[in-house]
Amino acid sequence: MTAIDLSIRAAAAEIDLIGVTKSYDAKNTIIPPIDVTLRPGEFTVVLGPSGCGKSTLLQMIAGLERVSGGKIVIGGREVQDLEPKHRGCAMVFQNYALYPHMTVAENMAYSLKVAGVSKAERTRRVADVAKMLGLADFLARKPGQLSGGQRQRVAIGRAIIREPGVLLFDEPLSNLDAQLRHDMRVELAELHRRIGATSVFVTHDQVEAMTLADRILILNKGHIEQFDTPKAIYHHPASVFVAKFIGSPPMNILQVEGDGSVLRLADGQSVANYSGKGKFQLGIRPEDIVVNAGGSIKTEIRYREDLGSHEILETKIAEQNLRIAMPFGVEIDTTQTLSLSFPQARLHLFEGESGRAIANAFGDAQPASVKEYQ
Amino acid sequence: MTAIDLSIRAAAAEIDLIGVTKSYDAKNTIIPPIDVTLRPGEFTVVLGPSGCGKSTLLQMIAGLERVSGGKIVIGGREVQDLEPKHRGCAMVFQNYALYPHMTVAENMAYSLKVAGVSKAERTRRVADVAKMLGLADFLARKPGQLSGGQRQRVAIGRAIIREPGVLLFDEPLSNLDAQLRHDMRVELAELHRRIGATSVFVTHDQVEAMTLADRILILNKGHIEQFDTPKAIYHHPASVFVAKFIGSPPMNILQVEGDGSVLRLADGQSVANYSGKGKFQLGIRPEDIVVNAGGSIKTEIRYREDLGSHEILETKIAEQNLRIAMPFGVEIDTTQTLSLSFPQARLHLFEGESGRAIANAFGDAQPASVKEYQ
Amino acid sequence: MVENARSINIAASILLAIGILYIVGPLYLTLSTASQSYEYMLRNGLAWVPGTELFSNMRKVIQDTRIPIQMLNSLIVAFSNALATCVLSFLSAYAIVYFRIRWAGVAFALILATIMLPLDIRVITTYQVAANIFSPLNAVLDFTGLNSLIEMAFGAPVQLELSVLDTHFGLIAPLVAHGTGTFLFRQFFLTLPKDLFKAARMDGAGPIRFLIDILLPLARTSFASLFVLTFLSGWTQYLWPLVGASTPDMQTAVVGLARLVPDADGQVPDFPMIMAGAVLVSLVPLTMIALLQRFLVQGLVLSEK
Amino acid sequence: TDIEFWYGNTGPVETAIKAQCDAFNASQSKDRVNCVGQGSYEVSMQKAIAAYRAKNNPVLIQFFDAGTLDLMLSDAIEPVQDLMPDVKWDQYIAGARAYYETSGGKLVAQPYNSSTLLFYTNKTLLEKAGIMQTPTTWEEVMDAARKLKAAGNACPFVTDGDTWRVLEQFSARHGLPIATKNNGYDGLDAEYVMNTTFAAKHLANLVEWRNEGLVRLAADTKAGNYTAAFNAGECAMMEQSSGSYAAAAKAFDGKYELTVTMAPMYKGYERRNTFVGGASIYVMKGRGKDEIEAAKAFLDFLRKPEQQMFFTANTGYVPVTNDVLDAIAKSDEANSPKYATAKVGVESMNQPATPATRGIRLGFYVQFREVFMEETQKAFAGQQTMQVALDNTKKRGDQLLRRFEQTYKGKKLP
Amino acid sequence: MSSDSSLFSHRWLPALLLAPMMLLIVLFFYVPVFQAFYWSFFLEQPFGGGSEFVGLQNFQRVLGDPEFWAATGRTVVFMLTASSLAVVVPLMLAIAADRKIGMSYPARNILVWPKGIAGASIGVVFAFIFNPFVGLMAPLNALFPGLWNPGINGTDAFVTLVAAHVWSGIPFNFVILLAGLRSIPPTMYQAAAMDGAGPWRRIFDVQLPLIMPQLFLTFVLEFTESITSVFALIDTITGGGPGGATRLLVYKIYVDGFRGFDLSGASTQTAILMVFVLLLAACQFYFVGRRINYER
Ligand SMILES: Nc1ncnc2c1ncn2[C@@H]1O[C@H](COP(=O)(O)OP(=O)(O)OP(=O)(O)O)[C@@H](O)[C@H]1O
Ligand SMILES: Nc1ncnc2c1ncn2[C@@H]1O[C@H](COP(=O)(O)OP(=O)(O)OP(=O)(O)O)[C@@H](O)[C@H]1O
Ligand SMILES: O=P(O)(O)OC[C@H](O)CO
Ligand SMILES: [Mg+2]
Ligand SMILES: [Mg+2]
Repeated sequence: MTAIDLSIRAAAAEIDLIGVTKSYDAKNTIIPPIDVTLRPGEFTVVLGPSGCGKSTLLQMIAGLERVSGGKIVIGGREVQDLEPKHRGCAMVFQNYALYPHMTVAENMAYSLKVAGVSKAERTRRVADVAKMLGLADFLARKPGQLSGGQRQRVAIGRAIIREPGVLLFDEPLSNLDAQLRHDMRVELAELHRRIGATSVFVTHDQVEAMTLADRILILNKGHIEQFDTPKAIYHHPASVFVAKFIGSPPMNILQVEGDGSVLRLADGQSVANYSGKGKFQLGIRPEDIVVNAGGSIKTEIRYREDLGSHEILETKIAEQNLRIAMPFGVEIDTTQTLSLSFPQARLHLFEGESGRAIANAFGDAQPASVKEYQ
Repeated sequence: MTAIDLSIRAAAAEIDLIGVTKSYDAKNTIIPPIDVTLRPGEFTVVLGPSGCGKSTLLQMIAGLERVSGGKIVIGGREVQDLEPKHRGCAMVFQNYALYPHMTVAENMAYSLKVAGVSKAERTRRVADVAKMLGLADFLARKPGQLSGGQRQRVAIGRAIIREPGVLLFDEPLSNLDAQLRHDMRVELAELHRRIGATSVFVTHDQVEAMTLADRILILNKGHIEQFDTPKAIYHHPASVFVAKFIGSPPMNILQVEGDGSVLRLADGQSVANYSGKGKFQLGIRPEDIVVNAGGSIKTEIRYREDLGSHEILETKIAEQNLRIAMPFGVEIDTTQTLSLSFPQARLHLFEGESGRAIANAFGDAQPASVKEYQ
Repeated sequence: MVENARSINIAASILLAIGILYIVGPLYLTLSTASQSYEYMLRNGLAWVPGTELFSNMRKVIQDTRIPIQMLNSLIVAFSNALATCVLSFLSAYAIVYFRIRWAGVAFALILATIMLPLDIRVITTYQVAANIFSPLNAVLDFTGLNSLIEMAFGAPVQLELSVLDTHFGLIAPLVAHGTGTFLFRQFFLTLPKDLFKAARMDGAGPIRFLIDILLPLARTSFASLFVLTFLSGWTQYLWPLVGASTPDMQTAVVGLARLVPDADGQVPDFPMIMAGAVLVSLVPLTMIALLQRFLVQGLVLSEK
Repeated sequence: TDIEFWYGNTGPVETAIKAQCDAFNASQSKDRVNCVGQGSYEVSMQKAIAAYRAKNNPVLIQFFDAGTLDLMLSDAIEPVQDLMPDVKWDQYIAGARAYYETSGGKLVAQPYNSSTLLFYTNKTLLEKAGIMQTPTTWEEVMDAARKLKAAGNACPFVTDGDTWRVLEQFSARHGLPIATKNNGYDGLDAEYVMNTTFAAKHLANLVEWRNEGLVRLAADTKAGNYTAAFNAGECAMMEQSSGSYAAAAKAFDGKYELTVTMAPMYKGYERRNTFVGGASIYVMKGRGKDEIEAAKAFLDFLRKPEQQMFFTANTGYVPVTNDVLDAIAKSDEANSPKYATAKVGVESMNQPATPATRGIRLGFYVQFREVFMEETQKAFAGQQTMQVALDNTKKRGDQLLRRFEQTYKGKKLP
Repeated sequence: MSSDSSLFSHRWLPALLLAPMMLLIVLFFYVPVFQAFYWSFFLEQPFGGGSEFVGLQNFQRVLGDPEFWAATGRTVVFMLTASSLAVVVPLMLAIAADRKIGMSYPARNILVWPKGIAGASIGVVFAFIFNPFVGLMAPLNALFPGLWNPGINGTDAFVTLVAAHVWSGIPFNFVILLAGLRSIPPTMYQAAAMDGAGPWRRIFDVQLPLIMPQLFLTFVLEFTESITSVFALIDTITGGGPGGATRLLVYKIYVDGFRGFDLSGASTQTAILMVFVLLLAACQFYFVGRRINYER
């Protein structure tokens, strides 16, 4: 997109949520007071289980839902009582929400039209955005004549055409097939680099979260479980909730008991050295488990999932599920007992009850640079 | 599920499609004649881009769409002119298609009720299925009061409660979040093992295809690109189409020219030895590329995607995109030129025009058991 | 779908045939009677078989009665009624559904209550209002004692007078004061995806732009079908046009048609001519139905799929 | 001056009314009457009520016999005789005057389209059955009916059982009261007595005769309408308003011969006058002087003999002033079918009167007619005896009278 | 919209939008209705010559009048028979016309025609059709004389009225119900077909339950309609007879008020009718309306 009319193009803005709460009715509080600051130009991905309040959060920022309490500050202005159109946000809706009676071009140009942008300028901008999104051939079609993927791209085009200071995405890629999804992801990253709007992106998809985010905000029943860079979230999950939520397949969590020197499973096997006493939860990612003849932990394979690029072994130890990721081609005899070891550096320890992470329980958890197999 | 009424439970049946074609109107043929046999009890996953005819295929088997030509034989009976209810199939619809006016229990029991199964037996079976799908607490609710994931499970429950000879799934997991999706996948695999119906499963999801399928059927514009085991599809894709469709991120395809001894990129770099002459397409999976100082192929990193468990490097050689998958923690200097090598055994060669695979171009392509990094 | 639907399709065809017969039967009788002579009818009553007098009967209607002019009135009344009903219902449903107003429920209930008591029953009192649409205001002024204050101050009480009888407005307005349209539009608005509304707001559209750019185009078919249905009911209104207009030139065709039936019971009505009139008067609405038929079924779909 | 005149008739009568209005407007240039058809008497009256309350009523309004008392007590009308004392009101035949005059003998309305009940026979059919004399008594009528029936005529005598025909006109010509206080002329506290008079016997007879197949009701005829049934030759005899003559004559033309006489009596009863039917014109209050003057001019115009003759000739209604009757008698069309009913009609209305045959001055009388019809129809259908029906009618009728009395509490009959 | 927090929050605009409709409704509905209620507490002389406040006397009298209850009873019977038929017949036709068969296209057009025919002119035709001697029943009547005569027999007259009412009620209900049927997603049928339910069974298990909202709408409208709008048909076909057998409450009100100048009596009955209809509608909303709203 070239030659942008700066009167419409907005500068990336900081977003501050200060004690924002939301409840739809007297009984249920969807979002307890939260405080969070999204830096100007930052790309924040919001992750969380269905119904945890992600869309609600976005809609409050956009001005489509009122806050029940607290303040929202965008670019230094308190906006919680402003109309959506005065907040400088654009949004991609979970279900597209395209205008069925307008053509693709009209859909995308509508916000410009409302803003009074001249027809020539609108046409030019639509052409630019359409080219970028691969929609140039469909400009004259109505949404009903488009495939799901194309519709989603129109929805994105509609949001970005205004080059707003804040871009809000509500699961914008959820309805695309894998390939398209991948392409769009790359496209979005590119786009973000170019227009630099402060972006908030809701998704259920791990890969999207890891690849797009500057920081990931993990929501659980309306409160923030962790808000940090993808790396930190992946390698230093702040709680069992986060640990189990990130990674595919997710981190294995084992219930262990510390006797003051080692951590033991229910069947008595010792799995790690640790000086704490009492109940703990021990986490290890499937890809961090080392399968080697010398491993002290024994398990049996129940089931194998072959994913082409790697393989997932479903095993059980001490009545608890344990998944192991193996690069493809490592030949394993499914019938025989497997010996495993858990590299100390890759272990995560969480409190037994609260599930909060215990930092540096086994020293620095940064992964070693090379991983070896048996 | 215990004590199954065998009068209703059907034995897994073989499905033969013999010259089946489909066109909705005179102009467009959605499915050109296809012949395919699905073995009794086999779990077939159908993969293909949006609009390629997957749903149409399923609906023809189910009897919800007429065939335009050809025969469908299920369990030895020609069924193409039979009504859906006489074909012994059950189906999970892409959009659930639950009866909004019935409770979860009534939804699941409806087919039994139509079949005249006694009330007591119905209640018992519903309880069994609900327990298996984790729906026991929701039996009295209407679909409108369920979350997306719960709805999808009801849809599955409704299909399996009859224990039919043929189970058809039309993207049954597409609306679930990653975690639930994973759990349901395992559940479905388990279920299939238990009731052993011949199953046809449509999906866009790689992982589902790889993990669930006995064989994967890849459809492209209605014709079969390849029908083989997941392993074979992954490691011996029959065409560029298949190669690009399977794997996430998909296989890299490079346009090369053979001079009789080596294959060269447009910029003259040689990438492999091969005796053929002319235009070819060379494929290599991102995870098969070896990054080492000694590699002869040079490239520069444009972009990194950190996925936690591994990392994707986006690079370009000879103006063509090349993605490289790196296990996490391998430290790479992004600023400097990367040296790569393509292990000959991991290369795939395709004809330049048609994109058909050239078998054993570089000897047996079975991957070696260990992969080494620099 | 591959299924044996023969039995139900045959049953459905038979049912529809019976239904069509049921509908068309009386219409056929109308037409066959319209094509007989008065003398034939005097001896035989209405006719089961068509005769040859249709056009001469119609000519009689056209030449001897004001029905042709009155059809123009009918057209004005039916058309304006339909248009006003559609527009006003649309606006009020819009206000009720899309604005945060505390009294939206009350407003809706007030509007909905009107479908409970038809104009036919309140025609006497409605006439009184139409004879002077300021009479409620006058009554309020009298009742509250404001008028005596005014009288003291200005020497005379306020007694405004404006009769809408014998005006097109007077014929139309009481028909428009009806809640079915608002009810239908409200139901329709409620089925529109909420996100469409939100998307428009994100795009910066205010209430008026949303109304014009988004809602109106989407409601096009609902609009059309409501238009047809109110047009038809406006066209066939009898009692109010009879009461609300006095001069033949203001009355509607249906009223004119009823005038053909003599009141003195010594006379046998000229049914052929009346039926010919009925045929004539029904031509416009039937054409309307034929032309807009597809909207009738599409537009009212209460929930969009 | 422009004035409005509201009328309720439709069909040919309306055409004639309009012609008169046009003639009036053409006859002079001072006043213009705008004649507005309201479609029916009821609508016309309802609109007049509302319009009067809203103070934009017309100056002239036509209304039918049964509503006389309502208007008389309304305070909304100016008796014509007060307005135009100089008119020779005694030109109106007594039978017509009595219905519309106050106790003091003042006409409140100017009779307009007047009718009375007559007896219609299909002479051709009667002769075919061997009846050469038109029957004049009910006994003869039934004899004739039996003969007709024997001759294979399925419908000897037809009636619709309408209150006006079977009760009011029957009671009048037999000198029977319908209610006490001389049918209400002497006070609002009248009570119905028609269930105790000979009328009750006659009505019971009708039921029996119907069961015997001598009398048919409108619903028993093919035409579904008793006039049409008579006109088509389906039925041989009927009692019907004089207004029916024109249509019957037209329908019979060349096919049957029509005879019209006074309605039949029971043997042993002295014939009294029949009531005037139809409607009259009232002058309403609340309009300016000049409008009243214009109204007077129009009423004068309508009274003119040639206008009355025109109206009679075109509608079948009966002229009710002596000068017009004379004029007809003197004209060369005296025997034209146009005036056929005038002579016999007026003769019927001019029979000797009794205090009970002046007219009907009973409140909510229109509702009473409905009640009467409802109850007697049940008797015809065999759901109750005629006597029970009439007793019920009396009971319900008295309730109406009492409520009327209460509504007009403090008002006196003028 | 379930949550109101995302709505426009203007103050005067919604009032402005509602104003025209509200003005008309107040002027031409509420003022007249109020007037009628007002009169029901008075004995009102038609020309306004005087009116006496009588408190609840009018109500006492009307409620104590067996005729009023008889008319009410007839109204209820009519409501139950005619309006049920006026929904069920269009329902069956709509289900038939929803199928892809040759007949359905002409049917969708023709079945709407009655809406364009004035009630007054069609009444005569129905009277003729049901004439005992020349109408449809004539052959039967010839065999069994007196079997059918709507002019004499109240039940027969009632049946005639019902037939005419159903005839004129078909279009609106047909249109609404057909629209409802057409909005059922095709996969619903497919799912039921997979579950083994054939087209007949689907009518009861899928189609009817899913058009409950439309069915409800038509029932509510039809119930009030049948009570209030049969006026034109009664007036032209039976005139309330024979023996008052077809004198429904509306017609009685019309006759009392319009012909008998009994403003107070008619107003009182109007008031009672209005309360009755409102109660009925409220009951329908309360007992039925709540149950049929499920999300698709
Ligand atoms: N209008 C509403 N009224 C009442 N509750 C609501 C409303 N909208 C949402 N909720 C509730 O608020 C919670 C949060 O909803 P929200 O849509 O924000 O979830 P989400 O995180 O976006 O979920 P998903 O991933 O499924 O889109 C849910 O429990 C939902 O039931
Ligand atoms: N009823 C129909 N009439 C005409 N064309 C149709 C019809 N149904 C489907 N098609 C066309 O047939 C093709 C195959 O449709 P189908 O639904 O089988 O695709 P699919 O592979 O299931 O796609 P998706 O992954 O998007 O569900 C599409 O191009 C579609 O446009
Ligand atoms: O039919 P008409 O006009 O003669 O009048 C008959 C009676 O007066 C009706 O009340
Ligand atoms: Mg959401
Ligand atoms: Mg599909």
